[in-house]
Amino acid sequence: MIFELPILGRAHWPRRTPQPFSPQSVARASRLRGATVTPSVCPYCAVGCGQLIYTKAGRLIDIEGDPRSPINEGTLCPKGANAFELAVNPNRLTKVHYRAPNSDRWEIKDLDWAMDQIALRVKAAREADFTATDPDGRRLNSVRNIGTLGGATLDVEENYLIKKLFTAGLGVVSVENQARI
Amino acid sequence: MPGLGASFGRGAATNSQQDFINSDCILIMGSNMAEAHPVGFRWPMRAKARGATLIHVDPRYSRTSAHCDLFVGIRTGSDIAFLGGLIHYVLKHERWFQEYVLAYTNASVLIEEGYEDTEDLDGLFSGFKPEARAYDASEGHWGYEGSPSDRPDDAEETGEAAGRGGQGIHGYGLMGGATSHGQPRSVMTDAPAGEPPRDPTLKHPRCVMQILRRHFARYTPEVVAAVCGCTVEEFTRVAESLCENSGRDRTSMIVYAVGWTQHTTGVQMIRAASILQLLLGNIGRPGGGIMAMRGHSSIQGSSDVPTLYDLLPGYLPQPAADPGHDTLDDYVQHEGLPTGYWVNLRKFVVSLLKAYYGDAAQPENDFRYDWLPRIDGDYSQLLTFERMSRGEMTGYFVLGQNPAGGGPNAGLHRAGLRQLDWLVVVDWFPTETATFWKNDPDAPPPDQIKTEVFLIPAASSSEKEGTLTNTQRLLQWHSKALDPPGDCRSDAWFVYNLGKRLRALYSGSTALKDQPLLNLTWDYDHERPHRLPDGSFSRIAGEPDVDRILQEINGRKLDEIDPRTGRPRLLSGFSELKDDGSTDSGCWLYGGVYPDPEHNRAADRKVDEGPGLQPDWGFAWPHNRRIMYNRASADPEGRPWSERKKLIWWDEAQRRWVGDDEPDFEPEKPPGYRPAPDARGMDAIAGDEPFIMKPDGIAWLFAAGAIKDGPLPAHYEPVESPVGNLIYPRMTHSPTVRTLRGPLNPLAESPSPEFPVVAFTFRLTEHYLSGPMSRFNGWLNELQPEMFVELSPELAEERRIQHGGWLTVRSPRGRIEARAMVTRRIRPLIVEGRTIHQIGLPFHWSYAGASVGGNANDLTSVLADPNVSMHEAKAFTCQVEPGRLAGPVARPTVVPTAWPDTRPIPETPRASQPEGKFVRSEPPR
Amino acid sequence: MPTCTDPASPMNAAGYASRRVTKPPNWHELVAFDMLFNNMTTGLFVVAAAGDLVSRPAFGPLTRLAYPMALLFLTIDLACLVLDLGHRFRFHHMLRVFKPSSPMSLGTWCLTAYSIPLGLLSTIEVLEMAGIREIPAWMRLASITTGIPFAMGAAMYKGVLFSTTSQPGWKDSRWLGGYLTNSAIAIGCAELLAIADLAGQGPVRAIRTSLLALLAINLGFLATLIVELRPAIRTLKGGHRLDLMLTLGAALGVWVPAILILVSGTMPTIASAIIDGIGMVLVLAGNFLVRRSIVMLPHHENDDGIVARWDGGS
Amino acid sequence: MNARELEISAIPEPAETPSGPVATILGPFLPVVRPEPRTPTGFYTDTTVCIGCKACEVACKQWNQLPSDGLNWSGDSYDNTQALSATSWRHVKFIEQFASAGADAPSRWLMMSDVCKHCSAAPCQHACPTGAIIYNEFSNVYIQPDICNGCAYCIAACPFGVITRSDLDGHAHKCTLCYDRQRDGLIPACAKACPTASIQFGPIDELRDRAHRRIEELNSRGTPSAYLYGEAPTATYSELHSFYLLVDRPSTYGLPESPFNPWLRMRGDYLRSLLGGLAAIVAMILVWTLRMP
Repeated sequence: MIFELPILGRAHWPRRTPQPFSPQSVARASRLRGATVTPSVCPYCAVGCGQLIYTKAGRLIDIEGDPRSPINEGTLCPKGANAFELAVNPNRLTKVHYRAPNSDRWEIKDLDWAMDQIALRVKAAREADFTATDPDGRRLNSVRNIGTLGGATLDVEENYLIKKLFTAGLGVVSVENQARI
Repeated sequence: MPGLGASFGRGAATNSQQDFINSDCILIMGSNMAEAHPVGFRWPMRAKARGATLIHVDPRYSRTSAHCDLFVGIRTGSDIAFLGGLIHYVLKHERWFQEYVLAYTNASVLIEEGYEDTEDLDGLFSGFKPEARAYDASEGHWGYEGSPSDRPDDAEETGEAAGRGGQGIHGYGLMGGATSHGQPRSVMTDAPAGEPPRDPTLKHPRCVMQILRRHFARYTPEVVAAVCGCTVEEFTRVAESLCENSGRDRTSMIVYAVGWTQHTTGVQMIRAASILQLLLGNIGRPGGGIMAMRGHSSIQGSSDVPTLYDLLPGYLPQPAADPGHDTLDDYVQHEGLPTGYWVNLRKFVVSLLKAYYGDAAQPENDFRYDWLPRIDGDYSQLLTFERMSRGEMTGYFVLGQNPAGGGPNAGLHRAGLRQLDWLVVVDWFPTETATFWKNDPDAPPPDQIKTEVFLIPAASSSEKEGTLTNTQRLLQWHSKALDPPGDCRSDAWFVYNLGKRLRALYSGSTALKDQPLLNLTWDYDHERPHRLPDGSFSRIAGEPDVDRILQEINGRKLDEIDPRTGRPRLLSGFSELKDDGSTDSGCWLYGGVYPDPEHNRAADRKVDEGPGLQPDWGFAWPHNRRIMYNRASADPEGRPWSERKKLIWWDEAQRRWVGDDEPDFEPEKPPGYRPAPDARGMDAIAGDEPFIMKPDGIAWLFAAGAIKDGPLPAHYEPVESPVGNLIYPRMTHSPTVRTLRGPLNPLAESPSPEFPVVAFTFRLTEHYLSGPMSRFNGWLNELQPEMFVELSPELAEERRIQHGGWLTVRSPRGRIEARAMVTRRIRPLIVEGRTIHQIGLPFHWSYAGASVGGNANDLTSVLADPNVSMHEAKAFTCQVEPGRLAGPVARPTVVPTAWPDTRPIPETPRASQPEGKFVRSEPPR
Repeated sequence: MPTCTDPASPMNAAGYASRRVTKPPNWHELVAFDMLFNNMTTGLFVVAAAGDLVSRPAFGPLTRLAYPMALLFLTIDLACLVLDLGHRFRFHHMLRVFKPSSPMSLGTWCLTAYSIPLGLLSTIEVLEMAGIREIPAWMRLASITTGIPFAMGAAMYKGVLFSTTSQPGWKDSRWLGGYLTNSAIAIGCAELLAIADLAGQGPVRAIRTSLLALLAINLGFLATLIVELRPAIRTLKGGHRLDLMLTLGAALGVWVPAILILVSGTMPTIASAIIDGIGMVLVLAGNFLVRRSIVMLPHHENDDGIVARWDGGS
Repeated sequence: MNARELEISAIPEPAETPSGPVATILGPFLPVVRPEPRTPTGFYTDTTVCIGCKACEVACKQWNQLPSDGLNWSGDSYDNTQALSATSWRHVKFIEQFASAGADAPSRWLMMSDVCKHCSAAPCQHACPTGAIIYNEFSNVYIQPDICNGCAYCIAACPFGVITRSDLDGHAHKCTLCYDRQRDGLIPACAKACPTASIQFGPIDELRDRAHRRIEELNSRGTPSAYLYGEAPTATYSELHSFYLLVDRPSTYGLPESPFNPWLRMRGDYLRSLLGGLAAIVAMILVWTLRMP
């Protein structure tokens, strides 16, 4: 047992005496020991803060700023500090959700099924709308009844694939994202 | 960004965030940097600590204003008046940087006979076509004297040209600025004898400097105060700080964000800032320039490698259905520039077509240029949803965006979605867009909504690898830390595998229309099983090898095989590109990002001591230049303007440009170099012309035909404004703005007593955009748990609104309820002797998520500015009343959870577990 | 949410100045009962022990019952202490350190130490009542003498514990400890009187008179305490209710019993016994009221309606 | 260049501490090898550069995996956290000081990130009867979660209203100054996240020097009102290991104008307590001896 006697010290209050550490306090250490660290970039705004992602046994255990980054030097804003909760979140979807026409509920579907269905819908729509030339005989080669939206939150390579498949491949012209200027 | 593109040659932020620290004065306008970009704001704060002056000009006193030395409250949408005033001040008091302006801008260039200014035409420029609500720059004689358009025999195609302008086909991205009409881009500036006629004395009435002086003569401090609602003293203090902190020894920086762009005059606001910075000599120099603070992690990347309807990668215009774009030769002749860097246009296009169509693209078939779809109208988001709402769209893909919550006039967007046959949403959470049929309180019951919805769970950024291009053009690679859970997949996986399936569906087809798809190069499979950082193998099948995609974007020498990979050698930069089909490149602009199979420069994480430009951290386009146009950091003779502001300079001994940054200039072209009269391409750029993307190598104070709503910025009121235009009384709002009238998009164009209050939207630090990435997260929700509206005590008293109570905001488009945040940070303004009330609405809430509430974007309107089809969320009119709305209120659609995860951390002893996962060891008391 | 009194300045330029900085510990009735039973057991023991020392023959018959009762009260007190903990199964951690700097630590140790002689005495008395007489007298004497200082310590620490905090009222009441210890003895005396009445033997009159004296002294301490608490009470919303409670406590716990006991002195045994009994109950009730008022003081809202959120849990 | 974050993964985790009923009951009583004292560390919070972004709050919750407190809109400027609590160990305060329209007083919006003060002589530590609250080897005030039994005395003792008890596990919780991170040479999550270096962490002496330099700078640059709160001991209170640079009265920021350590009065109170008892006993015995036959 530890005795902590109040010997009068500086400014009249009990002075430090040997402290009653518990076994757990003695063993205390950060959970980052033995974790795998991966350099990353914050998914929120365009400042482009460097982040470090820590994983253990295939699970995300921590995301914090990369101290080496010349942009943020390890710091983050509340959203960047929250990046962990984007990936680890009970509200996050992990299955394909499908809503049939006029239905009032989601159905959980198989990913392959969904991909096939989507491909079929795209083909059908394209067949119906592909226009080689307009009434004045100007070349169009365009599909205008389908469109894609989004890209500013995606990776550069993903943007490249979208434009390549939809515009260069299928002839879809309405390919857009958040960026206006 | 045509504003910057037209002025300097490239549409992107000129400097880097770290470079704020070198600035002596920072003007933050149209940006709420401390709240929208808190970590970026650390650099202005550092500059402040070193003695720099921080100025914030904004309608609302925000967390940014709290840290600026000077805050000036102005009426939203009056920015051009304020900036015009600053330009007027600089010219009137002769505070402009003479040598810089003379050498590096087109101040001395003579403009065509016949050009008429807003001064002459009461707020209009010459060349206006009322029927098309568009300008014809050529007819308006906006060009340089002696340019083709100055020669009468070249004046064809103009009618159709105006038509195209009206249809809003942009091609703005081509970084010299937009083609404002159907004629070749060179038509405005291509002088027969190389150099256009100039008057170095700046006395000639038709020289740009004189036009500038006349144009901005009206923008006196008194007028500024009257229009903006600030005081003359406040204005002059801003002007003085900028002037005092510009010149040889000092530089000032201007920061903007969507506070400028989300206006029908946004492009011209940026133009005004460009003119001001050029006059003060702040472009291309450390601590100077114009920083565009952009909103999304890769919004710059998604413009460079665009998912935009009118752009091909590298800011090449999407071919339009015009004679000018008919064949590859037409296209190159039409869009290329004979002088300056754009002479290489053909190399860029051909290499792109090779990247797209591979071996199918051959010289004899024009590299399949004809396979590219042509645009015959405006297919931008707003116009597309407008068509959608009229039932003209069949299917739609939404990847990581939320138009039902974040789209301007979100009600119209949702109406559009209800008209679709099918919708595919790829996202992390059930967003407004994914659940519009279910959770939208304003929508009809689900059984009346036909839309079929596929909601594909997406991988989070930590669960995929790839490149993000940030606001300072910096490409940064993020590695994959772990596999996504369940059926979550990266968007790359989704697009790649959808492509594979479609190609399978079409395989064997001989139809001409299917050949582009079937010949598309579409092989990005991993060659070896994909390993995760912890050494385990990824369980995801069919994930594309993102490195291979980035290598294709970088570009390859197709006729040289790299022995190490057995694949074509990677290019070291865009200078290696050829127009004979021997190279491919998915985006010429990113050339050099992957110069070697072993070296992905976007993944570079090397840091040198000291602040510096850190050239080995990531890769900045173009070719890792951190400060663009940096040739201008030295004087015409190649010497630094001052020791304090040196960046690169001409080293006579080495016969090359040396310094801290990669020269944005031909490294061995001496300052004294002068082109031959008939010189073409880069040879036509003299050794003292820093803006190599411009045909004449100099920056444009006067935008000769590069912008659709005028060669110079002029103040127009927002489309919805309670006051008239005090500067050009005959022109209330921009004559070229496209208002998409319709039952779903009513407007209060003329000042109306029904909607007397000015409203603008803003961003909070604690939330992100329309909320998909924040309103499902407990730690952020608790910090800003409810929609509120900021209003002044005066307005609150007038409307009997209690602080903390409820109020409703009504615009012509819709009505929402919110809590009242009555605060002195919002002040009523006196304009035209009347009190104008402004309110601020955070735009983060809607009906899906753990925290739901009124959506500011149900109030905003769909408008399209003529250059980029940008809407106007930062200024619209509304009515404010106390109390709540009748009818159904949105309820949280997911259960707010206290902890993201309550399981203990694996492979971690109890003593090292986080302390916050309180374990209940007995029933609570 | 701060209500906007002046629409022109919703946000007070004085910022958080109107907020109470400290947070109340969320102690409630249990603690008030703990304070009472602490006094009941320690008081009864000290009084009984004093009696035994003054005259074993006179008080013996009473203390024989008193010690086991004191033990009972102690058990109830300890139960209150344990039940009031956030983590009851960790009460024994109190004995992990001996820490005189913490009144609570000191008090716990005193209670523990006090429980041993008390337990011993009670066993002795019970055994003797059961007819076993071989227990040597020195054992009782030793237990009594060792018990008294610890009982006193156990009675003394409670008030110091409250006055050695940063809570409004508590921190200003220099005589809180004095009052509690003092009233402990008074309570003990009242209890002994009741026992005497029940047992129908012992120096009843002497005890009655001493109780009167003790109540008189106690009144003085209580008055001082109320004066010390007043300023804090004034800042509270509904502070007058607390005031009322305290005055009521003073009346019930001191005045009325004093009068009753004066009266009962002049009455035949049975009647006086009943009145004494009522008097004792009132003493307890009054003292409980006072203790409850003291415990609840920092948990009342400030006058401006802003109460510091004390618990962030769940 | 500090890349401790990258080296950390190389260190092995310590062995698991014994568990089970016996260890739970006896563990706290077992003797342990106490860590050697290290250089005292703490926080220096420069409120003049706080941009009120609340990164500290989220970084703290993320690192310590603290639960969110639910959705309560306060209407109190941008402060929806309202108070430090068992589940919010950082609290960013907002003070809007704006003159009414017309009046020409300076307008400012003060922001401050509040946290446990880690007093060098901490009332909560004096109060704790179980030894759960200790000064760890960095001289930080640390509540040992495996020891605390939720008596709440520390809550009553704290003059800053920092500590509260959680309904979830009945323990008292507060800022640990990221004890676990410090053990591994990492700086606390909040200080690391803070984008503008408003929250600075380090050896307390260094921080004091830095703060003094900052004060001189501010005073010379026209902020004469800037001063340090809690960086030095007063007659009634010890120095704080988390001290602040303020520009307005402490009470404006919700801090006590002059904190008082209740322990200064403890011995006196014990004496008075004893007096109260003795007075009664003496009187009682006196009466008895007089009235006894």
